[in-house]
Amino acid sequence: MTALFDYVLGLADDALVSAQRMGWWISRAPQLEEDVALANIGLDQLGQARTLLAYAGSIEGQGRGEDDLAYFRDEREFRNVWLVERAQTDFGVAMARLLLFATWQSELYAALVHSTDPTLSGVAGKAVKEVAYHVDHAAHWVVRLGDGTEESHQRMQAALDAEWPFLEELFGPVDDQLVADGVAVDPARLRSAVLTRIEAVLAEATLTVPQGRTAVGGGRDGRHTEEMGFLLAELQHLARSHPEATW
Amino acid sequence: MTALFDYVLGLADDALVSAQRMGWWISRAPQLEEDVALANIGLDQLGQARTLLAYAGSIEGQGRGEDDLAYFRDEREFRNVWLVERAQTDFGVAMARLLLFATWQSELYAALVHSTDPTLSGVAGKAVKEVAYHVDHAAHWVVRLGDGTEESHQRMQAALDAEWPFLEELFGPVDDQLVADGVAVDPARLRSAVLTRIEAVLAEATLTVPQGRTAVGGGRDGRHTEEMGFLLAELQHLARSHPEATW
Amino acid sequence: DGDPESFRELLAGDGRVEPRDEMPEAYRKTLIRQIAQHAHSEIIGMQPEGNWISRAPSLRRKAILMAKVQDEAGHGLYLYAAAETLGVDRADLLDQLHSGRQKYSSIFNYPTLTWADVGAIGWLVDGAAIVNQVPLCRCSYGPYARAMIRVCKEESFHQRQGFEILHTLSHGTSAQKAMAQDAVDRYWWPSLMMFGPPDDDSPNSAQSMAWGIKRFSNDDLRQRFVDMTVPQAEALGLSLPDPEIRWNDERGHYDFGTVDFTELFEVIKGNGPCNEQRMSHRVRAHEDGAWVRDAANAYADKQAARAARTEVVA
Amino acid sequence: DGDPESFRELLAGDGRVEPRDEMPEAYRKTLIRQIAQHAHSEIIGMQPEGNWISRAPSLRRKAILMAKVQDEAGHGLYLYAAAETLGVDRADLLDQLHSGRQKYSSIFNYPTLTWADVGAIGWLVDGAAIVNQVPLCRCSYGPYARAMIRVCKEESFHQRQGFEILHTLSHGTSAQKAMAQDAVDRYWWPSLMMFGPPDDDSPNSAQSMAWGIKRFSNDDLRQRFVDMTVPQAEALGLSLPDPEIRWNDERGHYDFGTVDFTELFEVIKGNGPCNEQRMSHRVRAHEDGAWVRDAANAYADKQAARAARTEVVA
Repeated sequence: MTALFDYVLGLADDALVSAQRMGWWISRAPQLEEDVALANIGLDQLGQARTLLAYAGSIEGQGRGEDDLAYFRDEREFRNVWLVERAQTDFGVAMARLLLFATWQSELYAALVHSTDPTLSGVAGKAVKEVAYHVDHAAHWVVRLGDGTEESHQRMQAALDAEWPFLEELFGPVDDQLVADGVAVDPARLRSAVLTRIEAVLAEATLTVPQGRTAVGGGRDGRHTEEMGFLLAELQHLARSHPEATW
Repeated sequence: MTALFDYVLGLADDALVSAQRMGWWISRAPQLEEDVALANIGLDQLGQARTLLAYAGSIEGQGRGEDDLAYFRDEREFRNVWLVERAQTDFGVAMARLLLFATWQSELYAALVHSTDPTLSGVAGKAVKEVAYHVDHAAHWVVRLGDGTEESHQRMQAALDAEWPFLEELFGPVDDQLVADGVAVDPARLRSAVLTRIEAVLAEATLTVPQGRTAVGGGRDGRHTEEMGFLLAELQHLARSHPEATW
Repeated sequence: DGDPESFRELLAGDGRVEPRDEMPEAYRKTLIRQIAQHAHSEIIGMQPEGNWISRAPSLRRKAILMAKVQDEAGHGLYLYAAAETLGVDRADLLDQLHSGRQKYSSIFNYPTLTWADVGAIGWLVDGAAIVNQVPLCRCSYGPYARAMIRVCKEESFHQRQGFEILHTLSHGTSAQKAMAQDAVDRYWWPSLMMFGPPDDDSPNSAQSMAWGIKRFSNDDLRQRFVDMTVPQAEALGLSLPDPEIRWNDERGHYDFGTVDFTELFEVIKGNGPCNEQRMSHRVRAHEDGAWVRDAANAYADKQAARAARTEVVA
Repeated sequence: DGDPESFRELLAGDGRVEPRDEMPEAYRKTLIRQIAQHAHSEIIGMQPEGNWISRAPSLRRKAILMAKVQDEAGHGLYLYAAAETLGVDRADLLDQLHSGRQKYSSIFNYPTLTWADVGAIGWLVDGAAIVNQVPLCRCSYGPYARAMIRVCKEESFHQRQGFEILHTLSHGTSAQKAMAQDAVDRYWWPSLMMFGPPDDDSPNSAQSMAWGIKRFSNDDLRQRFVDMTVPQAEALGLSLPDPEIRWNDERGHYDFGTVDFTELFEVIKGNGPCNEQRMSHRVRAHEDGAWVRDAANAYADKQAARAARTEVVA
């Protein structure tokens, strides 16, 4: 029960926080088609987040809805991974991050379609199609930037090197019983498929698979980077300023 | 009464918002001495803000203290000028801004020492000494950057050009009756003294006095730049997240 | 005049001019300028609302707002495509925006200070845009008219969303209602200015009307907007900041106060609250994206070269 | 050994070595490394607390926090000045920090996740620092000892402020109390690691003790810290995350659990939660400030040249 709540919240918060960061690009993308595309991706993620948060609230059974969970939880209660929470800076970084995240989500949701939990299975069935587009979009750009100009190749490699340490956290353990019950997917099981797909993209992009350090992580336990608090301040300030209001 | 509340709040918010932006520099200054100096200036401003906010609260007479006014007012109720509210970016900009702001504050507080309002007169008596140091410090750097290297000269001139449009708002009108009663100082009366002092610094710095556009302003009526909302989100988020708490 | 016969016949028969049809150079230039300005307005218009995406007060509102700003990018795409049928290209039009040679609607030089401003922009600004744009769906230039049909459909959706935001606020807490009223107070007059200067001060209108680009005068459209909006304000329970608004039975229209166009001219000159911010945000996005566009072009060239090589070998 | 006679006499008499006194090269190098690392820790240590300046929950706390982080910059200044008496200069030491050749205390590679972390850092981290540093006030090298006297005075002030933050939280709402407990849970073990590896794994300690730089062993200091802190935790009404803590009447000390130093070694190797962030923040500030420092130098040169010219003319 609490394990399921935590599990669902982790998936929800990944999607919510990623959507929040994706929204930054709207009006800042390298070309207009990309403003449209990144808004689309953000909207898909936000939609996933809303369904999952509502489901988490119903698991908890204390009457909290999607907005209660998004706007009135404190930082230590958020369960998302570090990969998605850091500020947007550069388009290459955004595409590297999206490639890692969406490829992982793609394998995860493909497996979760078979979850014994019908809500999760339903969410996964819808998300798996959305996420396939996200992977394609990220791969499209990673290839173009990797195999574009000399400058773009260097920037894309640097972006990939910067994001790679955050990949491992996605494969961190979840509750054993949930996995045993066929409710959740053991993320470790996704590793090789995720890496194979990403490495194929990187090969086409003439990029080198990064080696080296792994970020500490801890998002699933509510231990975030120092950027998370600022993200939440922005996300929540208005709602918290009018706690009695509906919108 | 309301006019006095608004007047005091304007002075308080200028100082509070400037202190909030100044705090950003701590750990980011060009040299360690400057981390210390900018923290000092921010602390002086924060001290001015606290006294003035407490006074505004007592004028209002509804039991609001400095923290109620700082943390639980919405953007449209803040009365500070645009000069102080925009994000910090570059050290030259910071020094240009401080030169304009502190020189104005210096003339203002020198005049307010003679206010018929004993609290304002008292605040001014203390602030006038603090602000003299702020002016000196800003002038010190504006001269060094203006008359330093080719690059620093260009950057300092660009910074000055960028901040100059925001100077005029400082001379905007305040309540006539407060001025007539000798409580408030008519800011327009300060213009020539402020400009004379600033221009002397710019001459020594081999910088050109900017000409041209004036920013629209409107901060005294609670019409701010779009950066203000993000500043308040950061400033207020924690306090608003725990409305029952004392700290 | 010396307009081509085929062009005069098309206009006379209320037909559509298509890209390959003959057309006077002045007609083409006027259209390019107008469509470009319209496209630029869509993309600059992403900023004031985009400013609230990260802070929208519920996830539902956040999703609606993201979708709305996305639609504006989409409108920009349709409109640049329509302009391109006239023999210009998007990159050149953007350069003209960035260098200040082409304009965008002055309404986007006002800041969004509160969440209610998102509602006010939807209700008033999109409302005014629709009144301006519905006649353009019958514009004499086919690609522009067809783009406007798509744009107008989405805009009317946005206008209803804006109305709904304000309705919720005006029926919410007292702070929410005050927020809504404040936003309407600030956006009302700038919205009226969106119809342009008064007719007797609008030198190009007559030619545009003769060409079937413009169908109604600025003042007629402004009146139509006021007539449409006053009852909606009543439905919202919000007042409009003009004490002279009252129904005139004789005219069959609402009377309203005199618009102070000196403010509009100041904003057009570059002295609005956000002109500098909007332009620098836009130019920065464009410059920051240059390496990405360059890479995409380089990749396309490589791919083309690879394809050519394969053909030669095959 | 071959240490100068005067130096040996000074140490034997518990005197102070001053900059112009003869001293062994190894002594000088050890001091430089230690003082520099200490100075670097002060300036990197500005970041985790500086992270909360803009968000401090009351203006009083904001002022206290700004003053505290300012003090850290000041400590950095004293300590770089002390190092400079040994014939190095600050710019070189900073270069060594920025290139990773010199270290700073690993405790600053942990993030401040909540406001309570500011309290925990004051109480535990500054508390541990004081235990480490009080003996340094009697260090054999005079300038270092004198710098430490000033530092320790301010640190004990900071430690009380941290205690007071946590005390207010632990007597506040349940959310505040949970926030305080969580911070203590996260900072307790890293604070114990601040005393360095266990004595039997601390190769340089013996030499430093012989030289009068170090007065007590790592484990002795760690024990002193635990003995001081356990009763304070009780006063706060907060628990420490170590079930093995209990008073040992026989030893006259608190027993406590085994510190897992593998974590410390990972953090030292660069794999802590914030190593990369701290260094890149610091390097960025330094690089962004280069034009300012260059300008100040250029101006000083010009002024000197002007002064020289005036003298020649006079």
